Amino acid sequence: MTRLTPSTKSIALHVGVVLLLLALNFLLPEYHRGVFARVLVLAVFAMGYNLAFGYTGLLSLGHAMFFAAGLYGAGLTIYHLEWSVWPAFGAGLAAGVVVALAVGFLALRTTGVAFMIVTLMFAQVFYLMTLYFTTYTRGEEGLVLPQETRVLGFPGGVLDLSDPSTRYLVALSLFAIVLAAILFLVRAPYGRSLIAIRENEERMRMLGYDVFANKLMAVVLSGLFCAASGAAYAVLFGYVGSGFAAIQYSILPLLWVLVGGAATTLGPLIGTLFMFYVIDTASSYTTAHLMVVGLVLIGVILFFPKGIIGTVRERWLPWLP
Amino acid sequence: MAFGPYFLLATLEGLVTAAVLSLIALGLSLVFGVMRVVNVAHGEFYMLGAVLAWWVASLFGGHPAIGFMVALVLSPLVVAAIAFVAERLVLSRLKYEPEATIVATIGLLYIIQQLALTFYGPEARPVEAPFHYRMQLPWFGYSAYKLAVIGFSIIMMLATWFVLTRTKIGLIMRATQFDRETAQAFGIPVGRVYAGVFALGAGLAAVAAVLIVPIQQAHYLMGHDPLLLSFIVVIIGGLGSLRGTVLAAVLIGLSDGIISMFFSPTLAKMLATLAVAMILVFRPQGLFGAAAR
Amino acid sequence: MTAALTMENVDSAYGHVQVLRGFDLELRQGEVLCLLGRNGAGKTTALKTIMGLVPATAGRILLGDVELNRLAPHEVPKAGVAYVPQGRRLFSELTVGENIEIGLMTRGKGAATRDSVLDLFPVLRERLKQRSGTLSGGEQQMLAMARALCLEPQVLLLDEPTEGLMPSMIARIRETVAGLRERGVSTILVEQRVDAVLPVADRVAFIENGRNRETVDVERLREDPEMVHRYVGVG
Amino acid sequence: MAAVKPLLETHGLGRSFGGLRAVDGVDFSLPEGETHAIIGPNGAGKTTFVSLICGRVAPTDGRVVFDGKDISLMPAHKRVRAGIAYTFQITSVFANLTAFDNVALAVQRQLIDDHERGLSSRALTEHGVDALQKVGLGDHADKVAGNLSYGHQRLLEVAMGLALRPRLLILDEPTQGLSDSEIENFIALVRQIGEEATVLLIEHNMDVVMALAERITVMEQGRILAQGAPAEIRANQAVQQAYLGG
Repeated sequence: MTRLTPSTKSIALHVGVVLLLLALNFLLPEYHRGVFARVLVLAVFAMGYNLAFGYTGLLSLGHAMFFAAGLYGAGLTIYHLEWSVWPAFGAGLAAGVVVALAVGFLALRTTGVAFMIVTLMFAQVFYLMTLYFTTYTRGEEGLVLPQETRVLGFPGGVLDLSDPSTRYLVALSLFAIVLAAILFLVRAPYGRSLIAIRENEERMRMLGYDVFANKLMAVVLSGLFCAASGAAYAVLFGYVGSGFAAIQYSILPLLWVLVGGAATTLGPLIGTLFMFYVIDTASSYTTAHLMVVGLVLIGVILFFPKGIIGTVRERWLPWLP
Repeated sequence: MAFGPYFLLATLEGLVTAAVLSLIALGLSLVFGVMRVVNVAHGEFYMLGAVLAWWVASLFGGHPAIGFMVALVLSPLVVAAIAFVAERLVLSRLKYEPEATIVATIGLLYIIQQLALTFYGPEARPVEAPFHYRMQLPWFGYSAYKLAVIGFSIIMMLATWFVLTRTKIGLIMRATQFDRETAQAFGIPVGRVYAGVFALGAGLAAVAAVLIVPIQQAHYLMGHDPLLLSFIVVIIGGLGSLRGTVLAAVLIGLSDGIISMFFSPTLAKMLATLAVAMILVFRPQGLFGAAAR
Repeated sequence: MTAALTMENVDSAYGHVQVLRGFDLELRQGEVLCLLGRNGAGKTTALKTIMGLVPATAGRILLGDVELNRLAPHEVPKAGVAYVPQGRRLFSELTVGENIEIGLMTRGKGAATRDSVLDLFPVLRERLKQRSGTLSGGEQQMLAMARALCLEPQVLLLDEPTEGLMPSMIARIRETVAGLRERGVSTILVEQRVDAVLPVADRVAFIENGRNRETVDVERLREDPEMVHRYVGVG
Repeated sequence: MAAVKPLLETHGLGRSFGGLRAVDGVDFSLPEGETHAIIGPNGAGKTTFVSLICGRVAPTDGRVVFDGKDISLMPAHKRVRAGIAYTFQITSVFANLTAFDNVALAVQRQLIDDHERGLSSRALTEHGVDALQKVGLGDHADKVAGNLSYGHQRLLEVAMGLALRPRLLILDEPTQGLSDSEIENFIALVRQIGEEATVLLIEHNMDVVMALAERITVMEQGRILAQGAPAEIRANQAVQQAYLGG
């Protein structure tokens, strides 16, 4: 038998992870299947965030606005315009791309700390907008999408997205598509360019790269993935509220990615899953789940700055993408 | 009432906001100026100051002024001590790397908030003002305590300015700010200076909080808005500039009071935040700040 | 003669980049030792390594019995080593008086020291309230030296003190260095140009590629100018 | 003597920082194919001068002409694509990437512009390995750049410059921090590069300069003090003064 190359190994691993998740649909008890469905959708959010933060080195504190753009893009068109799920999902993606393009174009003129604060503020503006236009969004209280609107039409029939098994499989499909896209992206020359920009912008400029254009592309792609997560969340779980645009939802993907491992393809999933269960477990002993978030943030940044998968990669499996 | 009195009332309220905001923003600005650290947990130190003030004041019976005065001394000291420990245990180990410190202070924010929720609870509680005298103006009566807050803030500000420019400690802080390496070459223990500055910044926020609790109640979520506002103040005033910070605080405090008379507060916040983001994008040195050194 | 300061087989590095490689140096009591070498040879790094500003990764640095490489960077000046960095590095937003004040604080010196230092540079006395960044180049160099002398150091490290100065000012600086030698201060002087060295130095160490190639008496240099060419010249 | 068309010219090129004239009205011309060294004391404006050429710093006055075209207003990344490669004074390889990925970054950029070949993974590997072999790092392709020795990192830096297939390669103090034996190898490498490309070299080590340069420019206080063949420079009195003082 010939030795497996790193590239076949990593593709095999990713296919394996998706197959395992598929199997879990039939193995997991009802409650945990629900948690996993939610984790899969939010892991897409984390993967989108990871593209900007992990791979390109853009520490944004405003990614909630991209998630919320997808959420509201899909939710409002379904609720007010009575669009069906496919075009509404498309509207969510479009909203995410437009917001990412505008914010990226402005915020990327700054770097470092200024970039963090600028993205934080743009996201705050977006959040306040969801409160200001209460007539359409119902603010904090939010909109509940009626069950009959949450059906996915196919040439051969329809899928009821509120059915737990369907919901899980749709969430997994989205996750698998985005995972494949990210895996392809980071192994392609473009991914290498992004990592290099993170490492040393000036050097990249002197290798002939238009750094701004490359970073803008990264923000737009990141925004697209986050919006996909948001739009999927709206149609799968049927709730759209301004809480998802608040600052916590900019911090959470950062936390998930840091815990799982920045600039790793599987880190976002692992981090999201881990934090969901940590908070879940902690909640059964204490109500202090914010404390857990805080302690994990500090602990990770102090002792495991590379996160779970990052540490595994460093110690044992250097071929992990 | 005619427009004039309304305007005067709005101005007075604006000045109270500005006074408290200057103190909070001054703390944030000091920490950023000397250490180049963006302290996202700053609002929580403010909240902690308020909660501790309520707790201290509730221990004392008798005249409300006694509890208040003790709180005014004790609460900032405790908050400063907590900040000092956090700096030594966490920030210093991160070597003040900007992104890591932001993440760590976000963590700190959650921890402090949760501690307050757990031990203090979700209720909003007032602290009684040390005195209740109302000044009778020609059109309306106005709380003398609020005027005292303005006065005390000015005193605190002058005291900070005095410490910074006229004392040895201030000199050491400024030297560290301008050139960390050369400061070390002259025997200045930069690490300890940083911890001190971080504690001082948190202490100033706590002083502001003690002053505000007789006007607004203490609540575990009260740190959010001041954090955002003091960010805005520091950015408009120019990062790390003392004079700019005070000017910007007055501007924001006054306009906040006056604008919210005419616009919805949400819209006002929205536009202000957007404006500040644009300032950071197109004029990162702030409106009053000099060009980057 | 006893040594005021010795460096034994010192390595030091900025991150990945090793600059000093097995660096040896002996500064004798009361002498002016000049480090001569091209850009990037490691002269400035040698001074920064003594100050602890660049960590020594191997070897020892001794000031008398005190092992400087074991001290925290801020303790080195307290042990009696004063440093005048390249480009002066004044606290330029602070006044002349405040810069001097910081020098006095380092080792807890008082008004007597301050007066004797200001006697050396009377022009500074007239400008105590002026912001130091607004001084002329020569005055800034004097202030940088005055600030260092406020430590009453046993060992003084001077990094290119004559860089960018007018000839008259260069002469002043040299006089000062010579005057300090009379008072028993041992000085390490970094220079790139020989003409700046010959009038003041007792010995010269040629630094190349992170090593001290050889240390010679300044007379030897006068007799054998070819030696200079080998290490710093264009030939 | 046949007139060789200059590859690079500067006309009255200048740059001020605050009140300081770092580069002061420099007229400079570099014929295609030459290996040229710029020397001068600290603070003479050498790095600023080449930074103006490669676009890292914008000029306050004057023009830069490359291959007959005025590139004074062209952003740095476009100048690189026009054929000017710059290797940094302080080593700046991508420490967390492998040696191969480092050169691949340069190769892929170059291949995107090379429409005949296009960006195929075969061409990418071929060119990348080729560039590494040229500098003698062929065996280190899979090593993480940050774990290479400092000397090898400098070589990698040069390999990245070569992979851009530049017409003009600017080397800013390439031997700084190298050991003596590494410097020997380096001289051989640059000599080899000089057969294909025009090389502009800032260097303090005179052994290196004398071994490599066909012509030398001496800068002092932002201006050109002297220019000529190595022997002329060595004999030049003004240059001696600038270096040794007088």
